[in-house]
Order: sequence, then structure tokens, then C-alpha cells
Amino acid sequence: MTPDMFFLLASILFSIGLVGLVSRKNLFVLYMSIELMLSSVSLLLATLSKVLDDTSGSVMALLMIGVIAAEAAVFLAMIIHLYRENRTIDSDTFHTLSQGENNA
Amino acid sequence: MIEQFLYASPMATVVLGALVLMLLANSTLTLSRLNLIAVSFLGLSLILQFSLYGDKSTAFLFETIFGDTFILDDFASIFDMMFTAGAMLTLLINNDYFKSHTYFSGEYFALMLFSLFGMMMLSHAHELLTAFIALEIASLSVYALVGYHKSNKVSSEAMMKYIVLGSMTGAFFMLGTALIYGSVGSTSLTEIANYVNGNSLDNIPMLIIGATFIMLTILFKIGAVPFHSWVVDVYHGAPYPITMYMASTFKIAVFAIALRLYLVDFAPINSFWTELLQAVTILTLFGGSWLAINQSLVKRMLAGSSIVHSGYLLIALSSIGLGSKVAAPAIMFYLIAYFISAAGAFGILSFIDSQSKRQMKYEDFKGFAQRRPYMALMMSIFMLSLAGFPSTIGFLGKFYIFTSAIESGQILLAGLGILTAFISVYYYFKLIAMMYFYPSEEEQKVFPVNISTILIVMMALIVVWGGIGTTLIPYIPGADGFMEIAIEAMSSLR
Amino acid sequence: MLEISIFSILALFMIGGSIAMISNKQTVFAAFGFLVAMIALAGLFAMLNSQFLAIAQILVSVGAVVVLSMLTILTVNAQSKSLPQEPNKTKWIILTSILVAPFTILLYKTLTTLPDHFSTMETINTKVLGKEMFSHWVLPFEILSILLLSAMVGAIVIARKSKKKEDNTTQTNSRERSRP
Amino acid sequence: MMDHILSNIIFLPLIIAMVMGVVQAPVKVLRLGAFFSSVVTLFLVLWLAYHYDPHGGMQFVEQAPWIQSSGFTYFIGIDFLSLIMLLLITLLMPPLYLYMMHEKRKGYWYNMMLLQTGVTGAVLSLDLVLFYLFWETMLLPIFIMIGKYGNGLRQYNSMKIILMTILGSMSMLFSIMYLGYMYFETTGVWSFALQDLATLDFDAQTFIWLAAGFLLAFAIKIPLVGFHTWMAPAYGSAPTPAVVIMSSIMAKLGIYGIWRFGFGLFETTLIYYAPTIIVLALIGLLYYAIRAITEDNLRRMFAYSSGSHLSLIALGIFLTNIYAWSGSLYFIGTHALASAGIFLMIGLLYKRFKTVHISELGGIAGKAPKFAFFFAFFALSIAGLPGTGGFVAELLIIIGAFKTNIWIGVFTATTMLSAMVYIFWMLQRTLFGTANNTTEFSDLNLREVILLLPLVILLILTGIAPSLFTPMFEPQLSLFLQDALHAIGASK
Amino acid sequence: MLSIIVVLPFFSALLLGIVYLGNTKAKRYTFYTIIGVGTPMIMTLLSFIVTYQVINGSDTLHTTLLQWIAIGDLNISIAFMADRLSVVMISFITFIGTLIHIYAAGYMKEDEAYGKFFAYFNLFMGSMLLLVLSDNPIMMFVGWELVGLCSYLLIGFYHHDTANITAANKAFILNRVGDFGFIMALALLFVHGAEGGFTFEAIATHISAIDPEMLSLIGILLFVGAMGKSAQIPLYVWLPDAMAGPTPVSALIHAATMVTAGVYMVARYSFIYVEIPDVGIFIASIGAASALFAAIIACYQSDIKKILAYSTMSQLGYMFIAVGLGAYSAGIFHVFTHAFFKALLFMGAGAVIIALHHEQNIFKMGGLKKHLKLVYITMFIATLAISGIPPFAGFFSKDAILVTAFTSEHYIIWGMGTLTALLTAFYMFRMLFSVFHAQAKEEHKLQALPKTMTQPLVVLAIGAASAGFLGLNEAYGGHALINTFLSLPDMKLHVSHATEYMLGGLNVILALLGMGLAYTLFAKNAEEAKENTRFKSLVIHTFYIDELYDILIVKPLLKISRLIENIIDPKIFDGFINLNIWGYLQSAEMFGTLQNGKVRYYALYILVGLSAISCYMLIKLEVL
Repeated sequence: MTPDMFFLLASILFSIGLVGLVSRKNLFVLYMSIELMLSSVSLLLATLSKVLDDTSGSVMALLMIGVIAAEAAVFLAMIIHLYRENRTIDSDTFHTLSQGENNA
Repeated sequence: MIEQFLYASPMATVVLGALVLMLLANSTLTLSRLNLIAVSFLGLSLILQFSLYGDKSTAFLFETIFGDTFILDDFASIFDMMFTAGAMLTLLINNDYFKSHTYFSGEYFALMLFSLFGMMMLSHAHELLTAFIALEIASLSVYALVGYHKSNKVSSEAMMKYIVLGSMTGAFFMLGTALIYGSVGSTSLTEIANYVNGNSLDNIPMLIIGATFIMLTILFKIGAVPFHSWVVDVYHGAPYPITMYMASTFKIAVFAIALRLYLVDFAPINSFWTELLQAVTILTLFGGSWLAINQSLVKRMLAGSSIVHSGYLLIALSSIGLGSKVAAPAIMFYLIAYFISAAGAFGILSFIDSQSKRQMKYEDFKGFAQRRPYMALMMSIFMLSLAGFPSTIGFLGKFYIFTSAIESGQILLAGLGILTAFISVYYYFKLIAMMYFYPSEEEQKVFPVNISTILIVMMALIVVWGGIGTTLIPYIPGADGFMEIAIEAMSSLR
Repeated sequence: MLEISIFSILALFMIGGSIAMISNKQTVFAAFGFLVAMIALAGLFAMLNSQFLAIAQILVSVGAVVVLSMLTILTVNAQSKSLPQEPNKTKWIILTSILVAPFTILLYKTLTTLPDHFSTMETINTKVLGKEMFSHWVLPFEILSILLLSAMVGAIVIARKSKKKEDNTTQTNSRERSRP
Repeated sequence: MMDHILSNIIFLPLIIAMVMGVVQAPVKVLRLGAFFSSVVTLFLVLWLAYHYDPHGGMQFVEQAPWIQSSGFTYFIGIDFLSLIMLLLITLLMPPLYLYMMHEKRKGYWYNMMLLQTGVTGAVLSLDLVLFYLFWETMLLPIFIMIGKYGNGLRQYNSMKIILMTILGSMSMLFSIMYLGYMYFETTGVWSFALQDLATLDFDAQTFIWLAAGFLLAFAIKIPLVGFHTWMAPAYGSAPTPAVVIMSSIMAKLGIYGIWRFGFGLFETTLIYYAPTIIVLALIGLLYYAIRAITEDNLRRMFAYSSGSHLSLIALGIFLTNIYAWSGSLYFIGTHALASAGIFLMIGLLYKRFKTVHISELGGIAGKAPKFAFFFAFFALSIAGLPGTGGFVAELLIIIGAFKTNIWIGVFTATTMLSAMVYIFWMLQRTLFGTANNTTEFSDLNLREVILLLPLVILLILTGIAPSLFTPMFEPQLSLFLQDALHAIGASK
Repeated sequence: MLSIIVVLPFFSALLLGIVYLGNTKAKRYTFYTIIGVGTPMIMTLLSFIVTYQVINGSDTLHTTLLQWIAIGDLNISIAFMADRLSVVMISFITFIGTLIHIYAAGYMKEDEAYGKFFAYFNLFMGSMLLLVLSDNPIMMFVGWELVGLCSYLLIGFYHHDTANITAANKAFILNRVGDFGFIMALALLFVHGAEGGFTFEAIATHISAIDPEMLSLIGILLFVGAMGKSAQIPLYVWLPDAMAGPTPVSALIHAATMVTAGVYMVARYSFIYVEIPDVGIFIASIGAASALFAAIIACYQSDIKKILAYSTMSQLGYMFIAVGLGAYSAGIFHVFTHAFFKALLFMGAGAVIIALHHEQNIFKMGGLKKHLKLVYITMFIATLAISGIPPFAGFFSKDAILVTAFTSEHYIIWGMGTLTALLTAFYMFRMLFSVFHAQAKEEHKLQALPKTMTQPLVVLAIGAASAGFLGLNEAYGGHALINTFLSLPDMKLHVSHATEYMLGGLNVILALLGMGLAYTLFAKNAEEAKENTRFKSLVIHTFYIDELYDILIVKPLLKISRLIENIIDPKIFDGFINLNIWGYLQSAEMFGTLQNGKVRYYALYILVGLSAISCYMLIKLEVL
């Protein structure tokens, strides 16, 4: 078992997160993609911690979990709010701020 | 030890204020009262910062406990003061706005103070994770603030965009941190600086890539093209006080960490980014002016133009990479200049909104000079400053930026900068034209003397004084004073 | 060998879960995919000898975050008809995957410049972690609490039902109102 | 008052305007204040001219640090060039204010006072940044004057003039910054003072680019052909006082700039541009004149006329001999007076007829002989009739042109013809013949005669006794020329 | 003294002008008359004194009024010089001018703008004297231009009629075309030959330093100036139209001032033309062509003033033949004599016109012999003089010119001149007979003529009859007083008396022939020429020269102007600017469409940026 595998995994996870973020309209998926990206950084940090023989990485990974939680709170609150106001979780329906709409 | 506490006191005051306001949020106090409380906390903090400015016997706060995560230098102090002042201005100028818009509640002030705390932390952070968390504090609070007008679709939409995109790019900051950690074995900026100095540019690719990812986050936050698309929408959707806060204060906060990173820690490898930054700068300059030029809402125009201003700052940033001496103070000065001018412009817009409850389009400004001659005069001053017209502080800002570009041999960038500055004249002057060139159907209105208007007047005076001011009047820093501050801040950054 | 196979299984779960997450139309299924990925991540942490991290991951990410998400999903109770219509989803995924590829390669290639073996390090248990955290990481830890606090306030503000609906000026531009 | 006389001259109008603005002066007080400021500055300038030593160099110099961190200085002084410009400005202001006496809109007065400060400052600045500041400052009042008080497509035209001139000034700013930085790099000190920057020495290519920055600004301001499309619309839309300042002072500032900064900084490089500019100027001379023939709007017609003559002046500068130079300098003065006169006349015409279109006029001479006399006089002085100063200047430039090259001379001499055609045809259709309207036309009243008389007298005086005026600038001009020729010769 | 002669009329013009403008409605007939007519009288007196001084005393008088300009080598003073040439000029200019002033006081009596008229008139005199007396080319040019201006003002005196103003414009602009040549010549002269100063005397002494080719160019350009002022082909078209002004104006322009300036100028620059005889021949040819051309046209005109105008042009042609061939004195002599009879003719014509209530068509007059006896007699004398019938003035001066042409072996020029002499007699008598002899078509109610209008005619008639004797040459028993007095660098030609008599005889015969022809055709019953042949119609329409000018110059200018207005300015220059703006706005538009409001797309842009940065790093860091 080499760190490379972990690295590969972390890279792929981060990329998957990005892909999900860009290609999906569902706000939940967006949210989870971001969580996935952050989690993959966590994984990366933990791996690095082990590779470098340094505890800091793990601590950072731990703190990252806290950050993830904080983001989750705001994000979920936002989804609830948006759903309540607009009855949809489709990110594409929110486009009243586009250039075209404001320069009629 | 006591003095350590003293050094911590400004930030502690802010946090304390945030907590107090959070607790008072549901009390029966009116918004004006809460505003007063928030401002008094900020004022206290500002006074503490002033009194502590300059005499730093220690470099790091609680070094025994915190290690080198919290740096104490003039650079950070000056940024602190700017943030605090920015927050105070935002709160005071928008006092009317809060009163006239019912959706504000007590938590608003708590969030403002939280985000301010995050920014201050950001300027003091000497460790990447701390910086990240600080940035997150600032960002999360601002996310909530942007969506504060909840019954408004636009506001919610802006918040959604900001959260999604902000979190997305925030992840890159952390990714970069992880890579740097992997490369250096520590996230302390001291260690990183040592590591960078000890290695040549060729054998630290991982650190460079990590730093680039961090830069990506920063580019996003300042709205550089192609990470710019949120700017116009979010500025538009957010309530005026928040837009003002973001445009003036938050943007500076991002530069606080950016300058610390790229001026000190990554200084030896800065040249790596030159071409990248140049490309981004060119895109930003043009993209920004493209966005600004055909907006009909003034707020969106200002948002677009703020992208252009980021472009100017990027010019200086890439000049730093090429070894320009004047670039760093130039950035600092420009930040001050832009801070005052943009805050003033948004302040007037918010004032108008609080009076008449409307988003101002260009057309709505027709006859404004006749209805409100003083407001129009001040708006013109801010517009001129943003356009870089001489005799305003904005001109000097641009002057320094372009000089730095010339110094570093980036003639093309300087030329493009001047070209976009020229284009910007169009959309700024268009507003002046709207205000002055059309008659008004209504009579002249009384100039309301209250805290908001007085502050706007003062800022207009500072804009002019900062452009032509000399040492004629002592203690009121003219251009020289601001430049001294900028140089001092930069020189402490070691 | 065992480690590799465990890793493979976990990695498979993770990637599978993530892919399920980004490709599933149904939000709930996506969330399950995410849940699987998160649990697998905890497993991976454990494999990295970071027990506390694994536990924390289970507790916070899985126990709190994902469950909260599930709850939210249920609250929102999005019916399949109210879910976003994404006919071009696959195209988008392919497009973005192509765009993301250089980044992934870059990331992976850079990371592989690091030593390709793990150091034989002691297990990062709670004690080690705690000691480290309160010796070097006090400040981030402290301000993390402020982050959580502000996030909480923010979340409350955002999620709270708006009091009144009348103040809708920023959106509308009604001409009747007085000029500024 | 006399210790900082130049500063007083520059800032007096501004200060009065600011005081008036702060105390919310009613318009009656305001216009008295404005008139007072113009008269006081006129006397100050006359005092200055009296004490001015035509053989001395830069005089009445004031230098004070301004923004020290970047070496901007408040550096003003006066020499023959600035003196002439300054005299023109201050001479024109009182008649202008007299002209405006019945104006009730306050903004008019504020803008005019700001404008006076702007142009005066630009003329006296010896620090490039200071110059740039005034150079831009004088645009603002013009912007407002055209856009707010103008007529026709005023908003569009106002924007057009602002954008085009700022394009020029931006390019100039670039060159200024480059020069300043280079000085810093060479000496380690920041300075933007003209005489400091003049010591810089670059390779020819750099100089060519830097000079281009300046020349673009000046070419747009003059305007040379190709940079001129702002001119006619702006002149056509602007209210009379603004037009007078634009044609009499601001356009000349382009010429002044070439002289002061072009020859001050890049003598040798200007040779590189000389052929281009000479050709442009010669084209402009005829182009504008021909364009003016069919123009129906009087303001626009004289805008083109102005362009034609300014091309001639610009041509004179690039011929670098004493005749052409003195001619150009002389022309700056006389053309300023004449064009101020004619635009004032057009303003008076507009007040009476509410039109400036030739096709709607006619037969004025029958109704108002005095008006017709003044109108015709100014029109003829613009055409360079002997006996008015314009002739002296044209003669000198033509001689200078022939001195340089016979073909340039031939084209330059066409100025004798070009102006005649449109001016006489215009006179025919406005003053003479039968009226195309039924408007009652009152002749000039005493106030109007008084405001016009100084211009007439000066124009005649400059025409019949140029020797009264030439000693004011001749000694220094020849020295300046020798320096320039020396530098040019050295570079060859 | 000299200064006063020049400056006085300017002052009186200024005075008259101010008084007139002060109150245009007021009638100040006496005041205007005293100032207006008194000034030329004083000038006449003074110029006679000056002439006397020159005749008896030193060769030339110099006065410097003030220094005009001193830049580099250009040191010009407003200075006056009275040499023999100029005193001859000023004496007859002031003398005849005064007579015309007196005449005008009667002619213009009823006019509302009487004061203005005299202001212009005095200005005209002053300008002409400045032209004649100035001691340097620049001041001469100033006078030259002012003369043009005054002619503009006077031709357009009746400014309510657009046609008059058009005529004035035409006069001034064509003059200005001439000035264009003049100023170029001056500039070249200055640039190449001003080492010793820029007065006539200084230039004359340094003339040899100038390269002959350059000198020829200068000579030709100077002559272009003369062409404009003296109405030679091709710049003559203003002259007939200039009749739009009041008749005294025509008299002044055609007799004493303005048109003769060209001849004077060539004589003044004789030191140049002596060096370049080829150019002289060119001048003479132009003169001859003009003379013949104008004479042909005059034969078919029916407007009395136009006939006189063309006759002036024709006579000017003679003068140019003379000065072109180097017989400067002969030219000036003809100027001198011509001044008398032409002034007389015009004033007579004016008298007729006034008497007939502004009727100018000769074929509508007729039979005035009895009614206007004095006018008839004086005009008859003038006609005889112009036709070259001895002993009247015209014969001697014209004869001198033709003799020169003949003996210098330019037979074509001589032939044209002689033919012109025949035609001159014909058309002049045609006019005379039509007006005074022919049967009246209708009954005329004549207006009485004031004495101020008739008495100057008598004075002039005496002059016209006797002025020729001043230049009587040896062949006719005189001593060529004027020629010797002028002492111009004339070409020395040896002429036998036989030749002179032969040529003189020929002239007289031809003149009588023309007279006879005119008598048979017009003395009884004058009929207006009909356009029944192509030639006639061509001549009556003055060879369509005006139309030619219109097509060749005026129309193209207007076309170019409109082209600039409609195409070049808006489409090319503004077009270029607008194209840039359009392009910029278009790209802004396109960039704006990226801003479509959908967060997915925004994320996509970020991803694209990330991807690009990644690629950049992949390449730059060579991690692959």
C-alpha cells in the first residue's frame, strides 16, 4: 500500500466533486459535491500527515471536518430557504440576475 | 503578558461585540440602538487599534501558546483599521437604510461583526489553516448578509450563487494549503518562507501548485476574470449596505492575505506567476470594462467596474513579481483610494435607496443634480475618482499602479490599463451626464443633515484631499499621508 | 495485501458512492451515495492510522452532516416531478470531466513527487491529536468555534422564515415611487 | 498679493467660486464676483506683463513640494509663451462675463470660473503632473457647459468631446509617467519638473513613442485632421462662452503644449514627426476650409475655420524657423481674439434670432449696421485681412513655409484663398441680401459694443503695429529656436 | 507730408465710419460732404506739392511712419517713398479721385448710407495711396489687399440685392486669387533676395543675387497678382460684374485706382522684369489677348457700364503689352491718359443713368444729344480719346504702345493691338451713337443733374483732350516728358520717325473706320444684338467664361465640401471611431451573454479557468 493510491483517490474525489458541482443543477448535489471536495482535501491531509510523519496534517483534517460542518449548516439553510420561497431546488431557475434580464 | 492581552483586545472587542449583539438580537432594542451598540464596539476597537499602532515589542501574539500563527505588524494593524473603519462607515452611512427597510434584524450586526472579525483574523493570520478559517468566517457571514433580504428573490439568488461559487473556490484554498503542507511539512508562513528561500524555483513544483490554488481562491474573491461572473450578480442582489461592505472592505481583506503571501512568503517564486497574472490581468481589465459598459443599473455598473479595479491591482501584483519596488505601496494606496471612492459611491446609492426605495438605473439619475445638487456633486467626485481623474485620490492610485507597471517593464499592461481607464471614463461620466444634463421635474430637495450624509461629505472631501492634499494642513493626511501609510505598512511586512 | 484489498474496496465504495452522487437524478439516492462515500472515507482514515479522525468523520460528517442533509432532503421532500430536469446531464458531465482532467493529472502527478512510502508512524490517536491540537493549533481551533458560531447565526438568519413580504423594493422598480 | 502673483492669478476665480458656493450666493452676487475676479486677474496680469522682462527666462517662478512621495511639485512660472496665453485668457474673460451678464443660471458662472482656473493653471504649470491636472480639470466645466447648457445633441456631443480629448490626455499621461519613472531610475529621485525631465536621454525609439503620447493629446486638442470629429459637434452644441474658450484658449493649448513640452522634451524626436504633421496640417488647412463652405450652422462653420487656422499654426511650429515660429505665436494671439469676437457675435446673433443657421438669416446689415460692422470685422480678421493681426501672422508663416520648402510654401499660401471663400459666401448670406425671417432685430446696445470694442482695437493694433507686441516674445523665442535647432542639428 | 497723404484718408474714413455707425439714421449731408470730399482735396494739394518737390528737388522722398515688424531679417516699416513713378501715380490718383468724390457727392446725395459711402471712398483712396507710396513690397501688399476689400465693400454697396453681393464676392475672391500669387512671389522674393533689407531699393540692388529661374517664377507669380487686380485673362470675370456698385465706384475703380494697380506693380517691379524678358513677353501676350478678347465682347454688350468695363479691360491689356515688352513708361503713360478719359466716360455714363432714372441699357436710351448737351460733348471727347484719334490723349499713349510692339518685332501682339484699336473705336462709338444719336424708343422724362455731377466732367474733358501732350514723343514734336521724368528701365528701341508716322496713321485710319462703321450701324437706329449666330451668342454670353468657372471650380468645391460633410467625416473618420466603439460594444455584448445568471455556467467558467491554469502549470513545471 503506497501513498500514491491515496493521492490518486483524493485527486479523483476532488475532481468528481468539481464535475458534480459544474454539471448538475440540483442544489443538493451541488452541496454534496462541495462537501466531497472538502472531504477529499481532508483525506489528502491525513495521507500527507502519515507520509510526512507529522501529526499536524491530521489535526488539520480534523479541523476541516469542522469547517465542513459549518459550510453544511449555511448551505442547508440556504437550500431550505430557497425551496421554501421558490418550491424548487433547481439552480438554473435562479437567473433573474443575468445580464439580459437587467438590461432590457 | 498584559500587553499581549492588549494586543488581542481590538479583536476581542469585535468578537465580544458580535456575541453581545447576537444575544441582543431578539431583544426589544430598535435597529438604531443596535447599530449604535455595534458602532460603539467598533469605535472602541478602532481606538484601541490606534493607540496600539506602531509600538510592537513582540512579533507574534501569545507566541508561547499560539506559536507563530498570529502575527502582529503594522501591515495587519493598518488593514485592521481599514476594515474597522469600513465596517463603521458601512453601518453609519446605512443607518437610514436599516430604518427604512424592514427586513433587517438584530443578527445583521452580529454577522457584520463576525465577518469583520474574520477579516481582521485574515490580516493577522500567519498560518494557512488559520487564514482559511478566517476567510471562511468572513465569507460565511457575508453569504448570510448577501441573502439578508430574504423575501427578495434577487437577494436569495445572489446568496445562492455566492455560496456555491465561494465554497467551490474555498476548497481550492484548502487544497493549496494541503499541497504546501505536503511540500513544506508545515503550514506556518515562517516555515514556508524559509523553505522557499532555501530552494530554487525548479525543485518545489508542489509548493508552487499549492500556492497557485490559493491564488485561484484569491482571484475569485477579488473577481478576476474568468472567476468574475459572480461579482456583478452578487453585488446586484445584495442589499446596498452589503454591496458596499463587500466592494470596499471585503475586497481589501482578501488583499491583506494575498499581499502577505505573495510579498513575503512566495516572494522568491513570484516570477513564476508573471505570465499567468498578466493573462488574467488582461482578461480582467477587458472583461470588467465589457461588463461595466453596457449596464443600465448603476449598481451593476459599479460591480463591473470593481472588476476593472481588481485588474489594476493585478497589474501591480504582477509587477511585484517582476521586481517592482513601488508596486507594493501602490497596491496599498490603490486599495485605500478604491475603498474610499467605492464606499462613497455605494453610500450615496444606499442613501438614495433609503429615501426612495429603488434600484437606481442610469435613467433614474436624470435631473438628479437639480433635485439634490450636493449629492450629485459628491457622486461626481466619487465617479471622477473611480475614473482616475486628476485631483482625486483615484488618479494617484492609478498613477502609482501604472508607474509600477512601467517600472517592471510591463509596458503593454500599463498601456492596456490606461486604455481601460479611458473606457471607464465613459461609464462613469455617463452617470455624471445623467445627473447634470437633464432637467428635473421636481423641485430641489433639502439636504438632510444626518450621520450618513455627513460621512458621505467627509469621504468626498477625503477623496479630493487625497488627490491634491499637501502637507498644508497637518494631521490630515493628504496624498502624502496615505502614501506614507502605504509605505509604512509594506515596510513592516517582513 | 490485505491492506490493498481493503483499500481497494473502500476506494471503490468511495468513488462509486461519489459517482452515484453526481450522476443520480434522485436526490435521495445521491445522498445515499454520498453517505457511502463518507463512511468509506472514515474507513480510509482508519487505514491511515488516524483513529480519532475516523471516529470524528463518522460522528461529524456521517452522523451530523449527512444525516442533517437527509433530514433536509426529507423536509424539502422534493418529488421527482419537482426535481430539476437535466436532459443534458451526461453531456455536461463528459464536458466537465474533460475540463477537469488536466487538473486531476496535475494534482496527482505533483503528489507523486512525494516519497512513495508511508513513514512508520505511531497511530494518531486521540491523545496525540489532542496534544498536538492544543500545543500548536490553539488559534485555528478557537476561531473554528467562532466560525461555527457565525455559521450557526448565518444559518438561522437564512433559514428563518422572513417576517413580512411587503418590503420587496429591490426587485421591483415601480415607477410610481418618488424620484430620489 | 504680488509675492505669489501667479498662484493668485490661477486660484482667484476658483476661490471666489468656492466661497460663493459655500455661502450660497444669489446669482446677482455671483456674477458680480465672477466679473470682479476676472477684472482683478486682468489687472494682476497686466502688472505682471509690465514687470515681465522679455530677455529673462522663466520668471515669477514658484516652486513648492506638493506630493513629495512621488516628486510632484507645485511648480509654476511664466515665460513668453505662457505670458501670451495668460494675457489672452485674462483679456477674454471680462468681455465674456459682460456677454453673460444676464445669465441667471448659477452653474454657468461656477463653470466659467473653474474653467478659468483650469486653463490658467495649464498655461503656467511647469510640472508635468500639475499640467496634466489642469489639463484635465478644464475639461470638466466644458463637459458640463456643453451637456447642460448647450443645444442640439448636447449630451452626445459633450460625451464625444470628453472621450476623445481624454483619449489624448491618457496617452499623454502614459508618457508623463514613463518620463517620470525614467528620471527616477536615472537619478534615484522622483521629479516631474519640466527642466528635470528635459535632461533625460533615451534611445530614439523610446523617444518616438513618448513623443507620440504627447502629440496625440495635442493633435486631438488642436485638432489636426483625422482627430477632429469631435470639434464641429462640440462647437455646434456648446453655449457661446464655452465655444469662445474652446476655440480661443483650449485649442491653442494644444499648440502651446507642443511648444512647451514637445520642444521642451523631444526637440530631436519632433523631426521624426515633422513631415507627418506638416502634411496633416496642410491637409487640414484645406480640408476644414472646404468643409466650411457648405456648412449651414455658423458655429460649426467657424469651428471648421478654427480648425483650418489651427492647422496653420501647428504647421508653423513644425517649420522651425523664426518666421514661422513668430507667425504661429502671433497667430495664437490674434486668432484667439478674432475667434472670440466671431463666436461672441454668433452668440449675440443667437440671442436675437434663436438660430445660428445661415439659411434662416440674411439682410442683417440693413437692420443692424453696427452689428453687421462688428460681425464683418471679426469675420474678416479671421480671414486674415491686412490691417488685422491675422494678416501679420499668416504672412510670417507663409514666409517661414517658403523658407523651408517651396511646395510647403505654396500650400501654406492657399490660406489666403481658403478662408475667403467660405467667409465671404457666409457674409453674403447672413448680413446682406434680403432677410429670410421676420424677427425684429435690435442693433447692438452699449454693453455689447463695450465688450466687443477691446477685441476690435486689439485686432487692429496687432495688425498695424505688430512691433508693439513682437518685442515681448521675440528675444526669447529666437533663443528657444536656437536651442531647438542646436539640438536638432546635434542629433543629425 | 507723404505720411499725411496716406494716413489722412484712413483717419477721415474712420471718423466718417464712427459717426455713421453712431447713428445710421441721421442725415448729416454737410458734415459727410465736407469730410468726405475735403480729404481728397487736401490730398490732391499735398500730392501736387510732393510732385513739385520731386520734380525740382531730390530724386526720391522717404518717410518712415513707424516700424511695423522686426523678426529675423524681416524688418518692415510702414514707410513711404515718393519716387518719380509714384508721384505721377499719386498726382493723377488724387486729382481724378477728388473729381470723382465731388461727382459722387451729387450722385449719392439721396442715398441713405451717404456717410458710409464716403467712409468707404476715403478708405479706398487711402488704400490706393498706401499701395502706390509704400517703400516695401509688404506694405504695398497691404494696400493691395485693402484696395480689394474696399472694392468689395463698394461693389456690394447696395447690399439688399444679393446679385450685387455676389458680384462683390466674385471681385474679392478673384482678387484674392491674384493675391495668392502675389504673396507667394513676395515670400519667395524675401526668402531669396532680402539680404540687404526688404525695401524696393534694397531689393533692386541685390536683384542679381537671385537665381534667374527663381526670378522668373517670382515674376510670373507677381504677374498673377496683377492679373487679378487688373482683370486680365483668366481672372477678369469680376470686372464686368463689378458694375453692380454705384457709378462713382466704377469710375474710381476703373479710372484712377484699383485696376491700374497691376500695371503700376509691374512697373514698380521693373527691376525684376528687366532681368527676365521672357516673362515680359508672356505678360504682353496675356495683355494682348485680354485686350482683343474684351474688345470683342464689348462689341456685343448692351449695358452701358459693361461696355465701359470691357473697354477698361481692353485698355489694361494695352498697358500690359507695354510693360510686358519693357516699355514701362509707355504703360504708365497709358494709365495716366486712360485715367482721364475712362473717369470721364464713367461719370458721363453715370450722369446719363441718373438722368434716365437708373436705366443702363444703351438701346433703351437714344436721342439724348439735345437734352444732355454737356454730357454729350464731354463724352464725345472721351470717346475720341479712347479710340485713339489725335490729338486726344489716347492716341499718343496707345500709339506709343503699338510702336513698341511693332519695333520689338512682336508682330502678333502688334496685330492684336491694332485690331483691338479698330474694335475699340467701333464699340465706343456704337455706345455713343446709340445713347446720344439714335432715335429714342420712348419719351424720356429726364431728371435734372446737379452741378457737382456735371462740372467734374468738364475738368476731365480738358484733361482727356490734353493729357496726351505730356507724353508727346519726338516724332510728334514733343520730348516725351513723362517717359524721361519717370526714368524707368525702359527697353531702348530705335524707331524711325517714318515708322512712327506710318503706324500712327494706320491707327487713325482704323479708328476712323471703326467710327464710321458704328455711325452707319447705330447712329440712326440702334438695335440690340441678337443671338442669331453661334458666334454672336457666344460673345453675348461672354464666351461662357462664368459658366466655365462655375463648372470647373465652384461646383467641384461645393461637391468636395458635401463629400466631406456626408461621406468623409461621418463615414470615414467617425466611421473608424464608431467601428471601434461598435466592436467594443459588440464584444461587451458577447461577454455579457456569458453572464446568463445560471450558477452552473459561472462554475463552468471557473472550471475553464482552472483547467487553463492547470495546463499552464503542467507545461511550465514539467510535472508530466
